[in-house]
Amino acid sequence: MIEQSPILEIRDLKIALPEGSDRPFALDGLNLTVKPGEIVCMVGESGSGKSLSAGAIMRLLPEPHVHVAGGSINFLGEDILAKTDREMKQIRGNRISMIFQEPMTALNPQKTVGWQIDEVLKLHMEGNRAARRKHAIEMLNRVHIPDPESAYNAYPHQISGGQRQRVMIAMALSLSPKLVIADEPTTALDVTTQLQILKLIRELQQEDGAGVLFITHDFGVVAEIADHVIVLRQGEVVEQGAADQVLNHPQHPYTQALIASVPDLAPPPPKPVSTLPVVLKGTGLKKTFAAKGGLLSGKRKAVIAVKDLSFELHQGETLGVVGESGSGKTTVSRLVTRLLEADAGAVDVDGKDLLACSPSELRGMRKHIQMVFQDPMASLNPRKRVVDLIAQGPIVHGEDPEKARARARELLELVELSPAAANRFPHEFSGGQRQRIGIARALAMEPKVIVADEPVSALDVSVQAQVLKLLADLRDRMNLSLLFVTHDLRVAAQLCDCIIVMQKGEIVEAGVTAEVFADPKHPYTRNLLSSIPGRHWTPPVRNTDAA
Amino acid sequence: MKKRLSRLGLAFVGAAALGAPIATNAQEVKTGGTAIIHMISEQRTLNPALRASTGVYNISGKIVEPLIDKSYDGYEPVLATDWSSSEDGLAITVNLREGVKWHDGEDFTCEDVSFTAMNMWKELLNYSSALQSNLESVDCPDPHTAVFNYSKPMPLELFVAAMPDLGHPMPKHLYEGTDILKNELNTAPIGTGPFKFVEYERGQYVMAVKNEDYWREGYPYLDRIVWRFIKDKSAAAAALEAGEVHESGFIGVSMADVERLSEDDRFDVGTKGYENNVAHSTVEFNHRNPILADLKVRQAIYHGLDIDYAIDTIMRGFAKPGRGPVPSAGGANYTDDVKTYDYDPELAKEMLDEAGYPVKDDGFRFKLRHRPAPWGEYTQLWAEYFAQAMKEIDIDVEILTNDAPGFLNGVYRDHDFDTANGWHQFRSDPAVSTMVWLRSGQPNGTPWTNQFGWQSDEMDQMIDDAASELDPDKRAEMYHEIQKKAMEELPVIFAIEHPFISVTSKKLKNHHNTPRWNSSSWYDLWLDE
Amino acid sequence: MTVLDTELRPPEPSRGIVFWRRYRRNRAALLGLFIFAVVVLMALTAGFVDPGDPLRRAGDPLTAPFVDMATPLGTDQLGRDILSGLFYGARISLLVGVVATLVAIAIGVIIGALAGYFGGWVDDVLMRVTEAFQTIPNFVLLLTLVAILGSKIEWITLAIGIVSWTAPARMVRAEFMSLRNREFVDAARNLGVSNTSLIFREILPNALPPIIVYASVIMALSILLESALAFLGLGDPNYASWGNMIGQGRAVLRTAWYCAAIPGIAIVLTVLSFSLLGEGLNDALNPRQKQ
Amino acid sequence: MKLALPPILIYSLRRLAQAIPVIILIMVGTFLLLKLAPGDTVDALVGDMGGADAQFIERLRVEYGLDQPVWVQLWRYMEKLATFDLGWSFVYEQPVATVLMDRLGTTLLLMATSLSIAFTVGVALGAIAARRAYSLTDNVISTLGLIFYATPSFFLSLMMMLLFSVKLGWLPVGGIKTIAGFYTGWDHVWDVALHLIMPTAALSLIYLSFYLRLMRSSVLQVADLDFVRTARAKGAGETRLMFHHIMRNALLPVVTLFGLQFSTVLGGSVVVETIFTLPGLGQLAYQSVIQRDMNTLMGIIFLCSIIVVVVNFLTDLLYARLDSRIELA
Repeated sequence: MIEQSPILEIRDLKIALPEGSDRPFALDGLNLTVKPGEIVCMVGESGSGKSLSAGAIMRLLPEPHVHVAGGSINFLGEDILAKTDREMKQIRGNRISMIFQEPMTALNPQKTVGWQIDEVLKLHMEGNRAARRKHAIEMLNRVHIPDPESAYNAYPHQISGGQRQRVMIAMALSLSPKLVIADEPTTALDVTTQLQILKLIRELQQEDGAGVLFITHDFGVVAEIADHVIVLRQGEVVEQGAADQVLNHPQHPYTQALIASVPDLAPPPPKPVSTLPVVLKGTGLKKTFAAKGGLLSGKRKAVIAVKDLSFELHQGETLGVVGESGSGKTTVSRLVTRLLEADAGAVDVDGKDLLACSPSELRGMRKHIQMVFQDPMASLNPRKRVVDLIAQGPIVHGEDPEKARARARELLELVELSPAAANRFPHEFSGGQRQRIGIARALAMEPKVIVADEPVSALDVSVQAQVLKLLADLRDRMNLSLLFVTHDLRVAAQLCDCIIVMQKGEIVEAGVTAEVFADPKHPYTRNLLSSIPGRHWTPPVRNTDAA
Repeated sequence: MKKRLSRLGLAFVGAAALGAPIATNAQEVKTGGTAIIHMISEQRTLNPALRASTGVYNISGKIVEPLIDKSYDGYEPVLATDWSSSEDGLAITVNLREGVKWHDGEDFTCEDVSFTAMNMWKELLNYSSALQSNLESVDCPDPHTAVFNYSKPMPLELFVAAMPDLGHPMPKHLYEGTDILKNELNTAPIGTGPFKFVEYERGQYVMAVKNEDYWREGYPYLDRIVWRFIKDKSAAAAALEAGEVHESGFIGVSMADVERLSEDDRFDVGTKGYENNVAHSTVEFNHRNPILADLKVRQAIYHGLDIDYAIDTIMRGFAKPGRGPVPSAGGANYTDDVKTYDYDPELAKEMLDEAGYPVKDDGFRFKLRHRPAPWGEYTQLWAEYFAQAMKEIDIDVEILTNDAPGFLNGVYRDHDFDTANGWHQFRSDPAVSTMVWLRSGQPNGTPWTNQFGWQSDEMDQMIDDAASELDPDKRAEMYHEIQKKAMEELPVIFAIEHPFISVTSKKLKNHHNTPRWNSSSWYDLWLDE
Repeated sequence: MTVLDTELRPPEPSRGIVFWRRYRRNRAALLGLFIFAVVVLMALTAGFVDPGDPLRRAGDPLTAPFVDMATPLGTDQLGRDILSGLFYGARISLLVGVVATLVAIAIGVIIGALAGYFGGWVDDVLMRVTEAFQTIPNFVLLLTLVAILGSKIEWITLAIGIVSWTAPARMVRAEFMSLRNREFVDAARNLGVSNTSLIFREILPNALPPIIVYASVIMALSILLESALAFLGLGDPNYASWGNMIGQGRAVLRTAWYCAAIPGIAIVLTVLSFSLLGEGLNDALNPRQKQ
Repeated sequence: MKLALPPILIYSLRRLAQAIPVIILIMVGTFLLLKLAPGDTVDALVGDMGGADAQFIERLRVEYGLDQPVWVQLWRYMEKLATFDLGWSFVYEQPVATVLMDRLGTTLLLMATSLSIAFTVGVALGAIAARRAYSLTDNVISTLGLIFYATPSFFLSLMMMLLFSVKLGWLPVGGIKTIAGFYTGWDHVWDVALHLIMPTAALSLIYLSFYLRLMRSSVLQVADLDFVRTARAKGAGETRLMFHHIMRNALLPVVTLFGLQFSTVLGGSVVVETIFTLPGLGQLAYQSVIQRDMNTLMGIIFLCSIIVVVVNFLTDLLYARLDSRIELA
């Protein structure tokens, strides 16, 4: 390959944060080069400063609070930082374009898809309406949108999430920019869609020969798409190099640790089929939601969330419920805890049907089945101290408050938090710590079953690993029975003895995890498994434990 | 204080000089123009034979004429030319003016008078239905003679005195056979007056234009009169100053503005023209309360009120102390030879102590629940002054503010009050107005009557005798006695006598030249523009 | 991995301190707080400044300000001291503002919480009632209530509260609707917590911040409503209130402007302070909207 | 949708079905409430007349049906209302419908001008303030907004009247037109406009400040949203951002407020109409309360409910028009 002149060259970039932040620079000394036809992945956990670098290149930092404090950004040999606002407007969308994470919010909800693509063209292209329309539809075609004509006239909410991201890509690439900055473009998407979008980006980029700066936190995605990798931590580059080099031979301990945190796709060896008693049994569960109709249509359409679901969970076992968004897996977690009323079916906890309980019986039964929630921000009442949060359940069930609090402090230690945490409020903790508090709260009730609804999906990968490890440890030590709901097959592979794969409210496949992974029967399961980003990449052998 | 008090006298003199038609002869009369008159309240009905109220006369008096009006020289024939009574007082004969036409061109005849008297005055007109309760029939021996037949003697003086307000004939041919109360003419009257009704925009204005066929030759001078309803007194003052309104009567602007505008040489400010419309600001007692049933307490309260101060601050000097149920404007029926109660808080305190109401631990002797009439600024201020003054003599007063129905109901039906204040208008003759304050046996729920639980057989007898006495001199003597007794026994304190005040642009000429000017026909009013 | 996730961050300062730090960033809000403090101080010290009855005759009627030092801000038509009225009026205005707001918030919280928490037919019924209240012009309803109850200050305050609850009810309902499905509520429910506890212990404290901010609006509007009533002559004459002072002062507006203007300015400043206070509270309680 | 009716019609019918119980609730509630008040319309009428004798008062009560038990009166009223007969006003001696129609025009004119001025100016100033957030312009606009908000409308009215009518003589003191002016055509329009300037200002300023403040925070909030960042990344300028991306989204909460406030404005117009002697519904409502003119007040409330229902319906449609996420079909 002929050595081409770089499209983007960043030298020693420093971005200053406002006074009073936890560190003076969001980015401190970033060096980076993007060549034509190359995909450069910038990887880092939240707070690493990776998104701000994109802002700096586009000159869209929230100035003056956050501003470039030093270094240079050269785009096609010209100094971006020296451009006037007017000149920047010409560059944005035209020669440098951006794809954002959340396609729902990144598109204006009030304008049609066509209008929004047309806006870029109108801003940067000569030519009349008809020509622009033609071009836009051509672009929609290129991103493989099924019916470009009708998509052109559709509003963003009328098309699916994956299509929205395709629209974003069409918009970004419509003027064949030299540089495309993709900021976590697939994070909000389901795994199967994610793969398609990644392929699309790769495909288009190769056609146009544009350089891509791809920002992500997911090593799987990196493995899928990157030519070159830069690892950021707290605004500093810890390592960069060719993708193969970084992924398979990480040098820096941080990179090593990060990669080590990526759950292995290899499931645990199958346990012998449990002979222990069934602690949780769902039979014929059914739930239909009345979706709100439009403003003018009075009738509400019914959406079936779960139809005829049955399963069994043995003591000491971990049962994974896996599926994409809309598969009904979260509804399952709410049905078995009776946080949602099922339309039909039974949930036997310890031999008693939870769904048939009267309200007062139910309150008593609740201590047997506890839950760990998805969102560590939302699942702890922000107005309560940690000790009260953990002790609340036992107190409600008649435990002496003093004893309950003492026990709460012990539980904090069990989830590896300092007892000093007891008197703090939830907002003083990190996400992972909050999730630990959530686990302690569930444990305080000494339940028979714990239902965990996506407990690690909101966490950074390294924290995720630690929380998973804690869960696994506790499960083994305390012989817990877990119903584990997740969208992440890697996580499921690591933790679950058995899994249920759900699609559109139905179980398409169920079985021992290792067997399902090794030999998926259902096409959907196969599709899911083959969409896992970086499935061909096996993280290097863990030479360090996750610590 | 003394200086201010003298204003009342001056105002009368000044206005009298200005008001006399002869005095303005120096200036040549101009014809044409539109006079714009401020109205503070809106009566909504414009039929003076259905509703006796100055608010109605103020407008419809120009459109509908009474049989008899009042002038400074006495009673003035309008639609009647002369009147007489039979010896026994059972028949009153009224001769009617000939050649008078209704605004729709029909002739005015005795049939109209007879119809109106029997169907409206006797049946439907407030105040009049009591007055005419003994009216048996009105005969029409010829088209221009009406004979009123009574079952009990009717003093001619009383009949005549009532006529300016309660004697408006309405056209029979337009009312006969209709539901009188719902007849559209009640809000679009047809009369015989110098102005013809044009339109009534509710909440905004009423307009009337010159009647070209008016029976007084050469009148009226004005082309048009417009009455504008402006509820807000400050806005009304502003309208006067901006020249958008020529006259505001019945204290249509705040007292402070009255005082201010009286120093403005664009305006005539005075009480002239209201001699027939004098009112009393009162303090009313609920005699069912044993404390207030004690005459000494009532007298002490009177001694505790600094009437001169109140006149000075609240009425800005445009008033004088009251001397009982008949005001000084009441002519021969008035006397000032009555017991009076000077402001003397120390004496008041002594009297209260004597009456057995010493100051208690909370600093007060007793507490009064006081209901003020919601008739605007000065009844409100008078109530607050009352509370202020009572506290000086260690009586606690709690003021209970309500709107009009709430007030009337609270005082006159439920009797749920200790003291109340308001004002009541004197209607030229005590028999048809203030006597109801003293006469017992008034049906419950009748406003502005004796609902105070005060009863005196002697007083009742005196009132009844005076009402049916045919000899004017004797009658006057009887009313003097009633006044004296009322001032001694104080069933009600007639604290302040105040005529109404008008603010008039000097562009208006011949204004306030009769004792009930705002209600009169204004045929000779003209505008110097 | 160099940092263990289980390590605690240094403890944060107490809520009060954080609140104050956020609050004081807004300089206008500080001004609001200052004016508010002055008004409160006036209300508290009224008895020291003028130990007598503020409605008594204190001097010649309509003395201009700064003429007689016994009545430094002048007197009204009945010779009442305006300064003393201003101080005692602060009491009434604050009382009306605070109590009416409490009434409105209390009704609003109960209705909104029940509607938002239970949803379904409870919500439907309660929202129809709310709509009915919202449809009747609130000032007309207020006039009607005052006509019924009479112009006692207690009744006026209650009536103002009764006509002001719909907006907080809707806010509480919206907050409850969004909070009732939050995970922490599910978590508490899953612990076996009763509905009453869920409503009042779990959800309500979290629904309060926007309501507290809105309380400043109700407080301001209550004072304006009271003064409008007084302006129409429906105030309680047994107390010195700013509204009454304006209501009566406007009769002498052209000759003795100070009778209406001084309490008028007091109202403007007080309402202004509530409004600024509300903005400061908003900054401090809902820090998402940052500067 | 199985029925062949156009969706908008179905939606209207559904809204109507929702509105009817609310309106019935309002009417019954108001009726009973007003019956709690001491005194009745006869008291008020007699008070207005300056008194009347006992038979007269008794006769009026029978005539007006006030001698009947409350439930009978209510039933009679609701029966009539069901046929859209609003009854007779004993105070105005006219059918209530006539009384209301006389006033409706003025009130609608006043409310429409006030609200549209408050809305447009408030929205414009709010948007400007938000775009120049924390600058001098913003501070001036925000301070003005606060002062508008804090000044009681009657105080403002009196001050304006003093300045513009009495001192400067520019504007008429009150009323809706020059009474003996007999203007026609454009002269009439101009005349009415002159009369409406001060009342409109007095009524609109507080709402203007509401809209201003709401719009300002709404714009600030929307400007932080992702799609604005997207548009910026497309190279759109600030003006374009404002008009094409921020404005429409930021208007949504303001439109909601607009719908909610309509009846509040009617209440607020009581004072303004009283001061400026505008013959509108607000003043009529106040008078009806203190006159205990049941039928008229009930008529106003009824009319007002209908207006509110219609306005809310229209704001919903407008909202749907503004927010493409809400499906019209």
